[in-house]
Amino acid sequence: MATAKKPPEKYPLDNSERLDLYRKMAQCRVLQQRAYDLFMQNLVKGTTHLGQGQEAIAAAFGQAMKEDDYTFCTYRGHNHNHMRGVTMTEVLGELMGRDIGLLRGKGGSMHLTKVENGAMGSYAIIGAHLPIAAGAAWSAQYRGTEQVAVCFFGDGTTNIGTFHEALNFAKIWNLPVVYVCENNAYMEYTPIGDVTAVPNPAADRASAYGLEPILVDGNDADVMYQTAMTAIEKARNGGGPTLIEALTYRHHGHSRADPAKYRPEEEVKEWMKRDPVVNYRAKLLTIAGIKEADLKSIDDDVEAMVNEATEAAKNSPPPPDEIAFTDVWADGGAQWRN
Amino acid sequence: MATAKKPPEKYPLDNSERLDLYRKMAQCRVLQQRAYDLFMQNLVKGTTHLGQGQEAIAAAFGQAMKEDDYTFCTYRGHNHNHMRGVTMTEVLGELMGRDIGLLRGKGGSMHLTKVENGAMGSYAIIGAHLPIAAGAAWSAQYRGTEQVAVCFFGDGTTNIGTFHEALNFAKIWNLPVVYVCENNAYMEYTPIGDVTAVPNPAADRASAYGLEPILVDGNDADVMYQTAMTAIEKARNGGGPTLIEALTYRHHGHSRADPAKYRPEEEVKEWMKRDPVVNYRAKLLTIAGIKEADLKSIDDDVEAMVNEATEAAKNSPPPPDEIAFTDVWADGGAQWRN
Amino acid sequence: MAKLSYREAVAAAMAQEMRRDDRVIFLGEDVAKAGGVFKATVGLYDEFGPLRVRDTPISEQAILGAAMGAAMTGLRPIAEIMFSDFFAVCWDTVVNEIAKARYMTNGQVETPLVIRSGNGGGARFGAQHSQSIENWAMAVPGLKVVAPSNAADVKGLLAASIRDPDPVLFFEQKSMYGTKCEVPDGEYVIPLGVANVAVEGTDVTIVALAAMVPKAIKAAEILKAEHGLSCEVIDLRCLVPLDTQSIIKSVIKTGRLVTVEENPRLCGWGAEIASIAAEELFWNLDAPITRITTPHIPLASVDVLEDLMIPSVDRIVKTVSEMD
Amino acid sequence: MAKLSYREAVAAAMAQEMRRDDRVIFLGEDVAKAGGVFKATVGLYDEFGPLRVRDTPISEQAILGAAMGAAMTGLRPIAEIMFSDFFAVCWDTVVNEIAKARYMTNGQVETPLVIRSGNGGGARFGAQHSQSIENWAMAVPGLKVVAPSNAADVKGLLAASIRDPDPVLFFEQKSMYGTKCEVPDGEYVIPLGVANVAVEGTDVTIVALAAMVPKAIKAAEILKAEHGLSCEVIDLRCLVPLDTQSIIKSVIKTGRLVTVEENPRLCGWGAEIASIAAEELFWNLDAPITRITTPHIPLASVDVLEDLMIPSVDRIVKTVSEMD
Ligand SMILES: Cc1ncc(C[n+]2csc(CCOP(=O)(O)OP(=O)(O)O)c2C)c(N)n1
Ligand SMILES: Cc1ncc(C[n+]2csc(CCOP(=O)(O)OP(=O)(O)O)c2C)c(N)n1
Ligand SMILES: [Mg+2]
Ligand SMILES: [Mg+2]
Repeated sequence: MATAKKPPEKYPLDNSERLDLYRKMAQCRVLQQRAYDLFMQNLVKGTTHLGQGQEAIAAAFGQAMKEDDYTFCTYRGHNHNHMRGVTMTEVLGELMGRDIGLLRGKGGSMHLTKVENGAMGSYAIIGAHLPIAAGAAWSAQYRGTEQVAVCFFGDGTTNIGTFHEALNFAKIWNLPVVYVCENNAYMEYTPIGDVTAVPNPAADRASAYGLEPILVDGNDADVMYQTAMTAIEKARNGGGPTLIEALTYRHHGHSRADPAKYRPEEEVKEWMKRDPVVNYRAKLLTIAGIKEADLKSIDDDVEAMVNEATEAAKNSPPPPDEIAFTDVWADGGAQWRN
Repeated sequence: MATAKKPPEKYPLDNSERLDLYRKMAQCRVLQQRAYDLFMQNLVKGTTHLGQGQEAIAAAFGQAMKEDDYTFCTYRGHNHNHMRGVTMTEVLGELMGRDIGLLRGKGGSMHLTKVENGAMGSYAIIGAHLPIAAGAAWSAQYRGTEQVAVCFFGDGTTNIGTFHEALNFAKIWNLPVVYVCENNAYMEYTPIGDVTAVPNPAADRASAYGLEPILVDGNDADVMYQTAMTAIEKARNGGGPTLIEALTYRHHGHSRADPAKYRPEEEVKEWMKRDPVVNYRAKLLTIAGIKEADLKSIDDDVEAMVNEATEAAKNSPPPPDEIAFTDVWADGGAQWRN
Repeated sequence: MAKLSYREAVAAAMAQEMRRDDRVIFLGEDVAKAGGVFKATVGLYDEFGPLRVRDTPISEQAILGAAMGAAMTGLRPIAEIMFSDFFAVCWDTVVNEIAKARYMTNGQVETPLVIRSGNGGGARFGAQHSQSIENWAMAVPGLKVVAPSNAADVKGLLAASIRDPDPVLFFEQKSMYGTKCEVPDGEYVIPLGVANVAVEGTDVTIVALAAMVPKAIKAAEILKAEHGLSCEVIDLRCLVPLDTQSIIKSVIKTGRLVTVEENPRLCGWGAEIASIAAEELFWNLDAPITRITTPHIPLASVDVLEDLMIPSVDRIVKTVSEMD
Repeated sequence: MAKLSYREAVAAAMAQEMRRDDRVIFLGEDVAKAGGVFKATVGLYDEFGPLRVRDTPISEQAILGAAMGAAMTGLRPIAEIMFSDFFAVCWDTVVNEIAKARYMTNGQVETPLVIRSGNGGGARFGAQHSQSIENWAMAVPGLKVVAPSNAADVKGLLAASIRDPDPVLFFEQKSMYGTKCEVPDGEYVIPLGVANVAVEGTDVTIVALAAMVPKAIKAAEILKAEHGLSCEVIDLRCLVPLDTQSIIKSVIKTGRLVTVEENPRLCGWGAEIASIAAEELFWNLDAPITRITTPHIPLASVDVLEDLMIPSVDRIVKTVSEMD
């Protein structure tokens, strides 16, 4: 059984980088909180899967990745997309089914994608994107571009077949891909421990793919940044794949209005104390040269951003009918016959 | 990386049991050799996947299993079926597409099955039967019968998703199932080492399912018998699943007339020296109380058996047309409409 | 009779069968303690306990493999595949194993099992959680295929499916879980393969399934009121076994056939029925056979677009009223 | 022109395209060093080397996932799924990911890739290695579906498939790998979606695909000689895009339509074509539309039974000669 370890601080951050990392987390937090509020106001069509509590992982990778790297994530991927430059307006617009939405409503909350930014898709079938990320890494390797693919998924995903196939594949071809298991302790409503043969669903399986077990505190932004940089640099330099298990917790239910009653109160309380955004904020205040005013100004910016995005999304009309029938094929159309 | 170990001799065999084990292997050998010869004579329809070289595994498990235990195997399953009481005539008849065949030609070489003997099917989609065997074990557990399911598969099968799903499943439900990976060093034509992230595709992954790594010499019938008994007794007594990797080699090509030219000559030579049938025969001759005549008489019996089966199969007509249209449904018919 | 919702009828049928037959066991993701993500199996874990109602990992191939292994060895498992879209991750177990085992083994292997699954669109879940795939199932020899259109049928057809000795894919309509109707109390079983003539009529036969049935009924009312057309609406209930005789009888009377299906157009079940009619009812037809389907396009997520794609009452009315 | 076998034409088309475009890469089980289990890719590893022609583990989901990831990021992968039956183990990647990615992302994600696969029966391999599943593919929006009937078409259509910006499922007929015909030398590309009128005729239109085409042609000869019937045989070549116009044109001329398909009956591609004709050609038809299919049964292994199931020349002759 693996135990969580701190990686060495090989990639030190200066104060402005630290503030940037905080800003990223703060952005994720307000974006997700706003998505929740809009859902409760019945302004979101369909479903949402939110990432409050898991911001440190998305933000640290966002900070560590280069512009042309690839992100692959799940339905719980708003933060990961936002960290690659998808705007709050594009996210909220998509959730609300407006024309301004990232996919003009065609994909919805679970499928945010912005290829020009390297946000290569949000996948809603558990495990499906793990081999696809390997494929993007293979392509980078073949093209000799030094791009790295980062693939996020949950603890529950480690029990499906594609996890196994993808990890083996990535290792034998020495692909530049980083697999990040965000272990938030639950699949939908079932505790991961009830359905998994090992205590740490990813770390305890790394050796089955000839990989080092890596188990880290996913709620510590600095730890996550060091972990991300180490894995990404390794991949970029031809060192092959890494599998990371980051321990974290989702603050809310699995999706939509799920009240998450299946979780013991004590457990929730314990984890709320480990809020990654609150704690990183507090930590920064103990660092020479960072003042409350700096953080406050970030908080204010971020609040303004989300308000503006909400307004923009609300003011956008629904998409026009005709786009229902476009873009099945590369020619832009949907014709299957003459 | 695991290394092959000898299990302790907890289940000693007396001479008559040893002769029986030898007889079983000899039966498998001549049955498979005959299947090959008939194929070369163009008397086999379709394909064959033979098990020469891998007899010790099938025979030892055949000896260790109880009558109502379940066997699940692959297209390379003639030996495993025969060891559960499927007759040579039934096997050869099926290969030759005769009415006397085990499935009257409806299944063919890859699908031998005899439910009343606990031979629960031969599966031709790689990995598909691993979860099914878990299901049979679950059923035995639920019904409280002490039956054990034994599931055979190849090294190449360890890289497909169902391997992963089944092993995890078996462990978390503590199922009475024994998974036996017959590592014969190749998938079809590709060496397993070329496509696998760990040197021992099953043993090096056992820990990913909370299981002990077990790597044994699959060409040593005594070792295999001890290994089989240990795992089966454990399962029968509520100790849960076992994953065994048995090192072996197929003497011929993957299927049909494959000349197996992709294998280095040296490697083939080395392994032919480790012929499980020849070596066990030689070993028995060193044991007090076993004489060449005993073995010769077995060899003669077995030869007579296969000759008789060949004749019976040859004399059987093809199946009647009407059975093409039966047994899609439980009512015996094939009607999908009124 | 009590009013039950479609989701309550699922649990009622399962409980009814689990009480009478302890070979019936149930497994799936989040189905036990949580009662299922659609809350269709609430109460079963409490009544039947952890040995008969089991939560699984996210391992669809293991779920269905385990169900098959259990069915082969004397049990009568029910497995849940949460959304029918996820059949794609375990399709091999369904089509190559479960559907073929009996035939390939010359009748030896039994696979009496039911796979329940949430099917269809309308919930704005996007293209990977909204598909209607009943046509995938119909295309595979060896599977029975059931898709009820109301809570009473859910109870009766699910009970029959559990009792059936063959494997049944049981499609529950996600968008209908909340709909209610009178459901018979006590033991209630509807034989598989018997269509229901939901509305009798003389001018046009409308064949529909699942969520398309209430839409066809509504359309029939409008067609009567606004166009003076008398429509006969047939609720197929099952695609396999297919009650071809009910369709034939109706078309002989009306001379006109329209199918309304939610699956995407190409090779949908409507094509199969149209081809049967085109072969066997050619001389009875007074007009071309018309299929109303979701277009051959993945489903969009947003309401305004999804509603354009899935057949609507309006589309049925317009199509039927404009027939030759 | 040289005589090439169907399997040689596969390698020829791949080599042709790999020479002109180094974005084209190829992966699959035993495809590189061994040249494929059907020996259809012999020589590619030697010519294009281990970076472009790669052996994989038995991991179909990883194979297709990798192909998709590569296609999304600028390459033009070709993946092999050895037997089409194995699509069932990786169907999710095909139908939920590859087919839907472009639509769901409002046109952003590109998936220009080809999946080659051995399809169909006749080799006595039994129910899990003999299926014709072209209808499964046709039923999924977002996939192009190609199935050539001869070596020349293999070369031209595979080249076109590799160049196509959309995902193509390319079904190679296992039983035809050894068949030979004249194949144009040099660069040769046949546009997708154009059917081939293999035999011209005036009395009956016979629509066929892949292995059914030579059987239909042979049947047409017999029907002409023995029954004085003039059959038009249309080789569809592609199910998507579907050359509906060629069918329409022919049926307007002949007034009679027969489809011959190897996939099992229910929801086969013949049903789709029958339903198109029943809707659009109703007034042109002089007789019921007839479908000749493999029955809705898993395939038996032994020759005598398999031959009863897959449509034969005799069955086509008998069916057509007995039409109204
Ligand atoms: C193949 C498949 N099975 C089931 C589901 C339904 N499902 C959606 S999210 C989820 C739980 C996933 O858990 P985990 O991987 O831990 O990710 P988390 O939601 O916790 O981020 C399940 C079972 C699915 N989308 N795909
Ligand atoms: C899902 C699937 N993929 C590929 C194949 C084709 N195939 C048949 S046998 C085989 C090799 C299997 O290797 P291994 O598991 O080592 O078993 P062995 O044949 O050596 O006994 C392959 C790739 C298949 N039957 N099923
Ligand atoms: Mg989780
Ligand atoms: Mg092997």
